[in-house]
Amino acid sequence: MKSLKKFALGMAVAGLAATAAAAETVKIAYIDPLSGPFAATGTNGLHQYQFAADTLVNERGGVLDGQMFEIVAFDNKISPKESLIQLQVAIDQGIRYVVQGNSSGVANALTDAIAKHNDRNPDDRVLFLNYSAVDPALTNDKCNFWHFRFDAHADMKMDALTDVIAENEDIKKIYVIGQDYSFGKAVASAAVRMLTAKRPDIEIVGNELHPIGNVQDFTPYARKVVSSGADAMITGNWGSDMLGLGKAVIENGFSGPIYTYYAAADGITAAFGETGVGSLKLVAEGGNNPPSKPEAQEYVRAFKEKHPDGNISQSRITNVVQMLAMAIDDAGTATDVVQVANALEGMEFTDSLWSDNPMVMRPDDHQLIQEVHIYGHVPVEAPFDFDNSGYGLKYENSIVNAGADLPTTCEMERP
Amino acid sequence: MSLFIVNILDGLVTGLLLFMLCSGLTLIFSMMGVLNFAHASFYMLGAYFAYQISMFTGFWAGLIVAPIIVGVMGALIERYGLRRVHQYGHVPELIFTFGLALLIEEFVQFFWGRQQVPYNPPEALDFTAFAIAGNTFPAYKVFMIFMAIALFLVLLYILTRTRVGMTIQAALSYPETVQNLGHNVPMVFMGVFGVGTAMAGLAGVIAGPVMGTFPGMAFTLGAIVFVCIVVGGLGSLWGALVASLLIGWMQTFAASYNLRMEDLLIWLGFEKPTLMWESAWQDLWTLTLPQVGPILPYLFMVIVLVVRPQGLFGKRET
Amino acid sequence: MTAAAIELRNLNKSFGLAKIIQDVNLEITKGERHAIIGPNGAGKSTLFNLITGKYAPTTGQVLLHGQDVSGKKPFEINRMGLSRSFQITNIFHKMTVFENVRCGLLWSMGYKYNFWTMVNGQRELTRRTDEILEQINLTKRRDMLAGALAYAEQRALEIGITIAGGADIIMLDEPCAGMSHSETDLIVDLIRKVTEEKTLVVVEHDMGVIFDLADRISVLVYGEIIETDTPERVRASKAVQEAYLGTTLEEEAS
Amino acid sequence: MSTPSTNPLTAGTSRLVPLNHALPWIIAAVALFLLPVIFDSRAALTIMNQMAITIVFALAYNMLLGQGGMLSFGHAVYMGLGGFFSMHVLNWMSDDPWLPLPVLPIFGGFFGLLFAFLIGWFSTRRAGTTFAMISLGVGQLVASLSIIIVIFFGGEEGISGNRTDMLPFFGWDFGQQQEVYYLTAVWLLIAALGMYLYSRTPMGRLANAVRDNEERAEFLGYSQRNVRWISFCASGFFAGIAGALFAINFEILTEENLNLATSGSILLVTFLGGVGFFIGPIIGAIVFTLLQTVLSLHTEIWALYVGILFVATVMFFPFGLTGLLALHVMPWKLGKIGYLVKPYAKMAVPTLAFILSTAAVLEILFHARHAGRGDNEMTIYWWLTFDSHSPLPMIIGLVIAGVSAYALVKLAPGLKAAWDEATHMGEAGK
Repeated sequence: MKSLKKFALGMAVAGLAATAAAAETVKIAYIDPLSGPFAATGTNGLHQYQFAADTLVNERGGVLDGQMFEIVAFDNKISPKESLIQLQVAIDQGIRYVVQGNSSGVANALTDAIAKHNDRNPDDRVLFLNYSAVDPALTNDKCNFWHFRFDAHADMKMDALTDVIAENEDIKKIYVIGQDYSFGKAVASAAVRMLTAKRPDIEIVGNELHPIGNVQDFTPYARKVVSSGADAMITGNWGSDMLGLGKAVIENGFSGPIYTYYAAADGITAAFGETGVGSLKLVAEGGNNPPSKPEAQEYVRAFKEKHPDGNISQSRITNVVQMLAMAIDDAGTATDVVQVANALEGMEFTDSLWSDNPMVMRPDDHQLIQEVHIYGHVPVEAPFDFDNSGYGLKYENSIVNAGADLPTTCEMERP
Repeated sequence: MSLFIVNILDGLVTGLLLFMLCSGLTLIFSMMGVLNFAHASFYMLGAYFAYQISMFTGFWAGLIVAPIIVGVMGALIERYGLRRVHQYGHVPELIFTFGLALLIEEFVQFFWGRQQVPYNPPEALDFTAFAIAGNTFPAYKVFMIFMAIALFLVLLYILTRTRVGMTIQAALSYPETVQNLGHNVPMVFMGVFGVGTAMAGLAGVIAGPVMGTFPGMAFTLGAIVFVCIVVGGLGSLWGALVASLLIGWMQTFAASYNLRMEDLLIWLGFEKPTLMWESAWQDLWTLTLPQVGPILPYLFMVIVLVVRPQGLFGKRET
Repeated sequence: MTAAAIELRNLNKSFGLAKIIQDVNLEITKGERHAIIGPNGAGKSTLFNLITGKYAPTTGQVLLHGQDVSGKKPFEINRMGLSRSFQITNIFHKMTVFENVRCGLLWSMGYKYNFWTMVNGQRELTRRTDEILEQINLTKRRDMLAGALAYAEQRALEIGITIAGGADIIMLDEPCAGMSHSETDLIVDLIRKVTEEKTLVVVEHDMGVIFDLADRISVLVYGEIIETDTPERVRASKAVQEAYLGTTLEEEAS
Repeated sequence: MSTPSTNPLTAGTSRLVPLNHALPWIIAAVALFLLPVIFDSRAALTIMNQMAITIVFALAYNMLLGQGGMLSFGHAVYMGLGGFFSMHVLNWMSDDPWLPLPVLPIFGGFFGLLFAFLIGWFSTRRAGTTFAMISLGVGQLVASLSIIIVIFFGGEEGISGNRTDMLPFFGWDFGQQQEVYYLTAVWLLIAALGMYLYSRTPMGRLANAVRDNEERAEFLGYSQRNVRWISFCASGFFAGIAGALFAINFEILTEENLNLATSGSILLVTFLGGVGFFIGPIIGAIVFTLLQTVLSLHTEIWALYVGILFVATVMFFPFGLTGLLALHVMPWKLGKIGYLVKPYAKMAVPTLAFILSTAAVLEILFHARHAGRGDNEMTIYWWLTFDSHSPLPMIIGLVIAGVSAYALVKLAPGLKAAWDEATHMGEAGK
């Protein structure tokens, strides 16, 4: 009966639900889109995780007494439903760490489900390491003890962005445009709020939302931006909405800076090419291109050697991997996630690759406080360019401890 | 006013592009009774083939060759796929084209990946044709307008001046007469399907550089094309033209003018809630026209179908 | 006196400019077997469709038992006790013969849009269905798919479905079309059997059938009734002969 | 007009059912009860729950497509709205619950029914293309509105709730997957039985009649529109139940539950299984869920395989996988199923070889095009490891595919002959 059970189990979940995690590896579930329209971003992220785990942890002897990191990929097809199914599969495999980043919708579903799961199943709790979903609510109203965010959230980035805009006396009029969903709205309201506070003289000449993923031709929007006489534009768009909007605006004669969150990599840099130079700005954490430290340059070279079509576009991934390794070592266990979470909470970390400024995992809301940069879209020599296009991102401004003074509404409940 | 004229032109580009797809779809539907769900997928294939060809020979060769490849593919799919399914009835046919659309999307991702590919307008057309009060109009869009009109004229000529065209036209109005085409019915079907898909392919070649060439391009456009031919009236070429232009302008103008529900509600005498974010009607109050722009065609279609199931210009119901 | 089963008053129907039915007046009394004849394209089917509610009249009225039904939907007219068959076999191809007939019985037995009783468990329904199957000699084919029946059997089934609901007015559109002589005889017997004490309106090309069945005959030519009378008188009528021989065709065509 | 709001469980069961009709249901109930004993992992339970929900939804969809002949491109609306409303009911009750969780699907069903009633009012007036296009338009409208009306739909993040907030049910608070599984399984049985029994009521039969010949049905006293409308409402009711089950299982509802992709995939599921059979959608849902959740763990191009399978099904087996199985009923009844064993056994090896080698060729192509440089080594079928960039594996794959295809073509007449033999007799005159 026992063997039949094993066999049947193996058949049902085809080999994956089988044996419990082997003791010598620490498995990390990577739950992100590997098929469908966002697979490019997901696949590239997976490669970055695998490379970071191999280079930064496993080649240096692993964690504890030589346990290796293993990144296990789960395709969530960017669907909340599929993410939750894959989460269960991951937990069954004895995985205790989940990383996810693409789509705040999925992150919301996951953090909610993980909190409930940990509540209901105290024996196999799970940590959620969010490396990219920037909805402010995740570390504010919806925060919980099991969730850690390694990216600066939308408001923090906007704080940095508006600091830079405030110093630019040439900007008198600004157009804010974004996708019609929570992130787009969060960006717009933060932009208006912070600009009014920092530069009351700037006129917001446009503040609008367009349907997400459903606009075939951005020309009418571009016409409005151009005729509004705006000196600069702010958008939180990503994917084909970013590309379509940016190209249409530039092609129709807009020459001011376009401040963005996501106008790089995954084909976008290549598609903008020369047109984007001088216009596109991007706010993000991470290193310069080429990075200042030789080991970071070496890291990028080695990655591009392995994944010639990939990009090191999310340098925070190395932070996730390194900080998790540190926390496991500090806690002395990889299986008791409460101890690991306690070690992560308040951890100060100095990155060996991209930045010299220490970052800290704020205990109040599990939000990483770090340096944020405003980048410009410019020609960059290989292999530090994106999409092998000869273009990439370079520092224009840096803001240390960006958004550290933004309050949080998080009321953390600890186990 | 000048912005209005620019919007008219922009809407015309969108509308004509839609019509390039609708005309082929209408031909196929009228002749064969098949609503080809995969029609926009052939549009996507056109763009991708043209991109691939343009990497070797430049844009212009792709303009000629890509639609031909797409047309041949379409004809082969008709011959070896659709014809087989035809015997089971119309619903399986529709479902077949639905599956085909899924398959083509997967196929495109398989070969070209999931990212947008850098398919760009030719250098020769990369300049500003004219500007109206600071609003530039790219030469490539002028080219698009001329291509669409040229295609329409060629189609019109074939339909009204050639023998095969007149037969097809007869079949447009009287589907039962298709049976009287003689022993060549299968050939005519294959030909019409091939030409229809080639036209979609041509639209893809032309639109790819402007609208972006990525695996999702078929999905976003496909449903709108359906809306056009249903609104225009199934089987009516003129209806398809009118509906395409209407929807092109509808989308352009909806995106261009920030009409706000707030203004309308105040005008109607409602009082604006002081604490908007606690009002149950917040989403209604903050609604703007651009937000609902893309769903207007669907709303339009539902209303047209409820009021006039045969469409604006349609003569027959299905 | 009781109202006529069917009464047509100044009935007109045009499709665009073409006037298909012109000023038709007709009374069919209860229990009568009435036939409508006429050359091809005379508008017989259109007249049928006007009476049964498939088309709405352009002008004029259709009265059923004295009640105006013009513009009513077919199902409403059916519920008033009128049932029809079709020139082209019109049955439920993917259902069994038994189910076909049963569908005809459902409304009249008061099931309406019932979705809470198991239809197979209804003994009375099954009994009456089997009874009708017996009448139309299809008991042996009870569980076959209707689409798989032979043509003549499908025609019989068509009549079976039509009469199943117990309507007191039965309208048959060319019930014998496309049948051999022996088959026609069987069908005519069948029709006579199942329409006893009912009002029957039949369109038919086969004159033998008409004169055999009908009490009265109306002759429809180019949308107008040129004669309504007993079979003997119609046979003798000059106008009818002319219409059928086509001598006055040119005049009528204008 | 009356609407199917009675509890489907009690529908028509007052009559004694013959054992041979009840037997499949008893087997199904026992199997559903025993399944979690065999598959006890959390993932297996989640996948089985997902399957059960898809089955209910697909069966509801087939009430339209298979039984009523209505092709809908927007049926996710009714499941989704049922789910959203159930979630709101759950949240509304969470502070002061007065009902246990297992009654929640009734609310889902009710709201699915309500919206089917409202939308059906205008969409069921016509069948065919008009109906299909209205369903597409309404589907797109509702999906887009769900992004715009944040206060109800929660935007793209959706709305979530906690199922353990409702009253405990005989000591179960439904925190554990297994408890949720039994809740889902019971509702699956109730819903499936309800839909089965519905198909055997006068309305169920009339849905078929209108599908086959709407004109004829009109002349039998039935308004085709009302028949379609009622079928549509019934389908909406059961889709709403599926939506509530979704809410219970995943505790979150998002735009995904309403959009065209979901509507399209349920069409795919139903057709794959076979629209002409009651169990068709059940088989379709099981196969599709396994493909989606299990195949996607093993290959990135799973959707390509699903697409190929779907198109091949439409082309070669328009009656779906169930239709394929049903073909064997006749030889079985004739006691001639044995005739088929030998040709099947002969075909088995080349078929398997053809499928595996074709998939291998696709995988090699995909790996060669998309894997990282230096990452030339690939493994297929768990033990075959080779260099995807060298031509040899590709050639081997192509050769095996070619040879097996040739063998299949050669063996086909033998199979056909065996078929003729096996189905001969008994079916006189056909």
